[in-house]
Amino acid sequence: MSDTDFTSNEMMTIAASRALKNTDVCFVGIGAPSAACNIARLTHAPDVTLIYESGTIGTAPQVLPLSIGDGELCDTAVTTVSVPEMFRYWLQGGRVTVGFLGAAQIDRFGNINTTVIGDYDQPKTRLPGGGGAPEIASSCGEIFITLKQSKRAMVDKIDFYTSFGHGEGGDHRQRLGIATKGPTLMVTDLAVWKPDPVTREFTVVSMHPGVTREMVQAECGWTVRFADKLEETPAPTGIELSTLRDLNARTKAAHSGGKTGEAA
Amino acid sequence: MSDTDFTSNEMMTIAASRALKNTDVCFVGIGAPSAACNIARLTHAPDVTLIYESGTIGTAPQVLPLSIGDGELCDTAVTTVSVPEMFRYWLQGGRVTVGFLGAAQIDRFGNINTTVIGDYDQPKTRLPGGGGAPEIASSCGEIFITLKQSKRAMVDKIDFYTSFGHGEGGDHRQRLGIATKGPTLMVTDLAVWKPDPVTREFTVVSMHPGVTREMVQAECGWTVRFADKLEETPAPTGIELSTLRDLNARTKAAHSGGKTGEAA
Amino acid sequence: MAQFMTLSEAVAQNLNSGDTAAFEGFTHLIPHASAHEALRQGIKDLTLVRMTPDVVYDQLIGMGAVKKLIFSYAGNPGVGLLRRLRDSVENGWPHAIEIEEHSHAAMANAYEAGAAGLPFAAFRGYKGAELAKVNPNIRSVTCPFTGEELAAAPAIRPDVTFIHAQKADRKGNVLIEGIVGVQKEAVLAAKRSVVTVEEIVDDLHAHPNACVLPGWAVTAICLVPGGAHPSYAHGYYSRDNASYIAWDKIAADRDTFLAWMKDNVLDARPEDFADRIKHLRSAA
Amino acid sequence: MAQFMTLSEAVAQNLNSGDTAAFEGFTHLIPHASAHEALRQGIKDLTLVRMTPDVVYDQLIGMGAVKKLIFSYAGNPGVGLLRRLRDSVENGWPHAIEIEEHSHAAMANAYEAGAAGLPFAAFRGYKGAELAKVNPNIRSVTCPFTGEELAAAPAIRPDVTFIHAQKADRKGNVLIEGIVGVQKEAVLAAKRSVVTVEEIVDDLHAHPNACVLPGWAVTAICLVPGGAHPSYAHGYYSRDNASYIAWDKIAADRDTFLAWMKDNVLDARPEDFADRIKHLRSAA
Repeated sequence: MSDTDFTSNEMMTIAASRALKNTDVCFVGIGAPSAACNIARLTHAPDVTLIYESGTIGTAPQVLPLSIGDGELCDTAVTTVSVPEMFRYWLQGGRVTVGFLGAAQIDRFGNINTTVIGDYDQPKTRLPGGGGAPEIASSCGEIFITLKQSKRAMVDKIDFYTSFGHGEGGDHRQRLGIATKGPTLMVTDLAVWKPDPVTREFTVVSMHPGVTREMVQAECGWTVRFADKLEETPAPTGIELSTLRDLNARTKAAHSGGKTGEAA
Repeated sequence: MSDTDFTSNEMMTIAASRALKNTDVCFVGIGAPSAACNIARLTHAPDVTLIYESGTIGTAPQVLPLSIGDGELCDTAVTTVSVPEMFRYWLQGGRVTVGFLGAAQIDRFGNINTTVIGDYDQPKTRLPGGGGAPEIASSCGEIFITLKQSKRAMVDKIDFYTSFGHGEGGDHRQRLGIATKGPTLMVTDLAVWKPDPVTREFTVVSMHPGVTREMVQAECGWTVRFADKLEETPAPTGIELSTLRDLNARTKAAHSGGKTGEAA
Repeated sequence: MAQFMTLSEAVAQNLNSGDTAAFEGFTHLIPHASAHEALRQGIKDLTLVRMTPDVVYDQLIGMGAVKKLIFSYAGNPGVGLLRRLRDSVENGWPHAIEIEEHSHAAMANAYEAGAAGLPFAAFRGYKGAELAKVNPNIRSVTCPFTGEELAAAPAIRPDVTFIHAQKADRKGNVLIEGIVGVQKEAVLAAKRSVVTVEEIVDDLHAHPNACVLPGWAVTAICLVPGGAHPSYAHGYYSRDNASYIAWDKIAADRDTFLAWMKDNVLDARPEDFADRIKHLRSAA
Repeated sequence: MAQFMTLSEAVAQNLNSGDTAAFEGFTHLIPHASAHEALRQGIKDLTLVRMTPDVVYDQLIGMGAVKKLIFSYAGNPGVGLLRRLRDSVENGWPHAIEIEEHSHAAMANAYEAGAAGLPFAAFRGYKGAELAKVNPNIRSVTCPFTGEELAAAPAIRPDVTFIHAQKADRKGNVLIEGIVGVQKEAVLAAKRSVVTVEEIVDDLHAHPNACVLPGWAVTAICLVPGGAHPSYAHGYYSRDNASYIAWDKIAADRDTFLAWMKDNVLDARPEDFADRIKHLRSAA
């Protein structure tokens, strides 16, 4: 397998996975974050602690869960606690170093909307809602975000503040009495973004191999800021790619098991 | 064994045990209450639910525990929960029908002191303190009290309100916003007492076999009220007595096990 | 004290039109059979509570049984949005439902407060989040020691909670294992509770600190093997992911939805759940 | 991340004179060995926290290591009063200690709030009880929904918590079984934690919902078999009731007490605990 033979989705997942350290305690959102966190665990961070809001602590699934409460998460966990305990002792208790979130809609300051498109009372699209995100965003030491870029997802102004990033930027978090760092990293299918140290606007610090500034801007609803020293994201290594593909293959095989339901 | 061949302590425990129903959920204080509650379970109320504040729910010990957390309580329990859960979900949750308390010092309205004799800051005797009693007294559906009579224990005015009974009597509980019944029964080694429906002063409703009014008054620090219709407490039955004596014998044998400690 | 009865009896005795009801389960042990029975009995005007309303709440909403939904995350886990919920909120079909929306932390704390007999829960939450602007049941309370302002949510106190559990013993003590979610809290917070179980056994053989509901804290117990399908019962059968994926298509069209509900719910029985999980049974 | 070390190292690294420390255990699993090591290391001026200070706190108080005691029930369970505590409070020997007294409900809630990262706990308590008059740390808070006034206690946040547990695995995950008390909360509420264990194993073989502290939530783990004596370790050895009864006599006289402490604590070592429980080992 050639080092350049990878999709932008694979690059996104692998770049996101690299941000987790072996010592991190990570609250894992479903979807893209789940894949990234487990690739970290299966490659450079074997002892990373993964927590899902279903109550599973220190879980090590062999396949990616379809939901945040698949049995696999419990079977492989150090322990499984009740959901109230999860949110009280473990999240609010300040024990989680990284919250890893996806986003339906996001702005340049890392504020996220997963509640509604349009007006709250008369929505154009009713999205699932915040779930754990509002308190993940404020209680975790820092927040990593991963999503596939599009002008629909990356917008100038989000329709609803489901979870707070850097608000209007600058010291907005501190002004609201939030002591944690908030979004410190965003990994898309095209680039790696970090907040400007002063304005807190997400800034592209690294583009994935083959990606241009124009490509990043074309899939973003605000005028993109690029760092002065713009780097190229290291391409996936052979091990990273094979680990991801093996995980995806195992996952696909597992989830297509069972006949298509006669009764959902 | 003759029906009249029993001690006043045995009579007290057995009379107290009769107050518990098979359907009761009882929060058990250590000492005299523990014996009474287990005799109830071993005689007429086999399905009574006994709860100890150590977290053991539905326990059925073969011997009386020396502490409220002996291993026997856990071994025989339906489940054992954490102490915060015990006080939050089970006691404060309003699920306990009867709280069974002892008392170092008690007044005619069922207010109990287990905190200090003398001044709080300069006590003559520092007692153990309230433990679970303050909230047992307010959260349980009703309170049963059992203690051996003495002028030191049954006083005109207690030195400290560790747990609230009927306060100054009458509707004092309601005035404090306490919705539960409070003390509805007191069983001593001499008599059975119930609160007057209006004043809430504890009134002797039944004297144990062989006990006179003078004997009750001689071991009580306030002027005792007797009910108009004063009954005689039925003597222990053979089964009640043998059950209690067997339990005490098993308990004594169990607790004298282990050599006297070289290191406490 | 728990009474053993059929699911039909338990729903008839414990769920009334107009009730506030929680059919709880956090991905695991979702009480599908109970909700289906409620639909068969024509229960209406429910205020439904659940942290994670998913397929089964989509069904209740689509069938017009729901007046109001109190929730924190409404989605088909790992698949997408809830199309019947969307149709109600966005288009008013079959009617518009009222929404009371919280975060997971708020709901989990509110169930906990309900179980603890408290009127409200305090937690550090909603900082900078906009839900507090659209939900008047999000308030605040000030710490009397530090002066910190915390978020407050009213305790959840359902009229009745339905859960599914692995097993009960013959005294009605119930064992829940694995991902236990908020089920214990949801039962203890409710006035009445109905527990469907995979099996009834002589002895739970439970770990001393396992999640056990004593029989006297439960209203009704019904033997309904497979009653959590298409969610799962740890140690009994696995999650029917294919059914969750299939639901997205079924729910996409009103007529397809109604036809499916007639065949699989209205014309079905609690006993049918046992067949639905046969192919999903664990090796264990 | 939990570090494995000797108890002597763990106390030296985690307990300082002047600290607020909890040696928790609710009758079961009381960390006697840790408290004895603290005495051998000459730690002073401690603010001790515990719901049920018993024999081991009597020892710490009698040896003059304690400045303040925060508690809810101070007794020798099933035996009587604590004579060293009484001598301090009533007679100022070896010095008077400061007392902050709560109810069990308040302490349990305050540990829970500490574990949950909250500044205070709200509960329905102290109604008509006099402690609220003598303890300024008992305050109130008003429900923002119902207007009900509830009691409030400040969260307990010890500098360090010591507990004893059944076992740890080689990654430092700790299993507590049986009467679990407030130990999990006391560890999570503290800045640092030291756990003595009966054994270190390859696999905890724990039930999925057992009371487990992940290794990364613990500071230090020390292998001290018998370290809970004369309390007990469920599954390992039973409670040495005779020692609790004997303590009443030992503590009754200052000289007898001091001589006993020299022989059994100051001149002893953590390894001595293993001998003390040999005759109490369970058949299992």
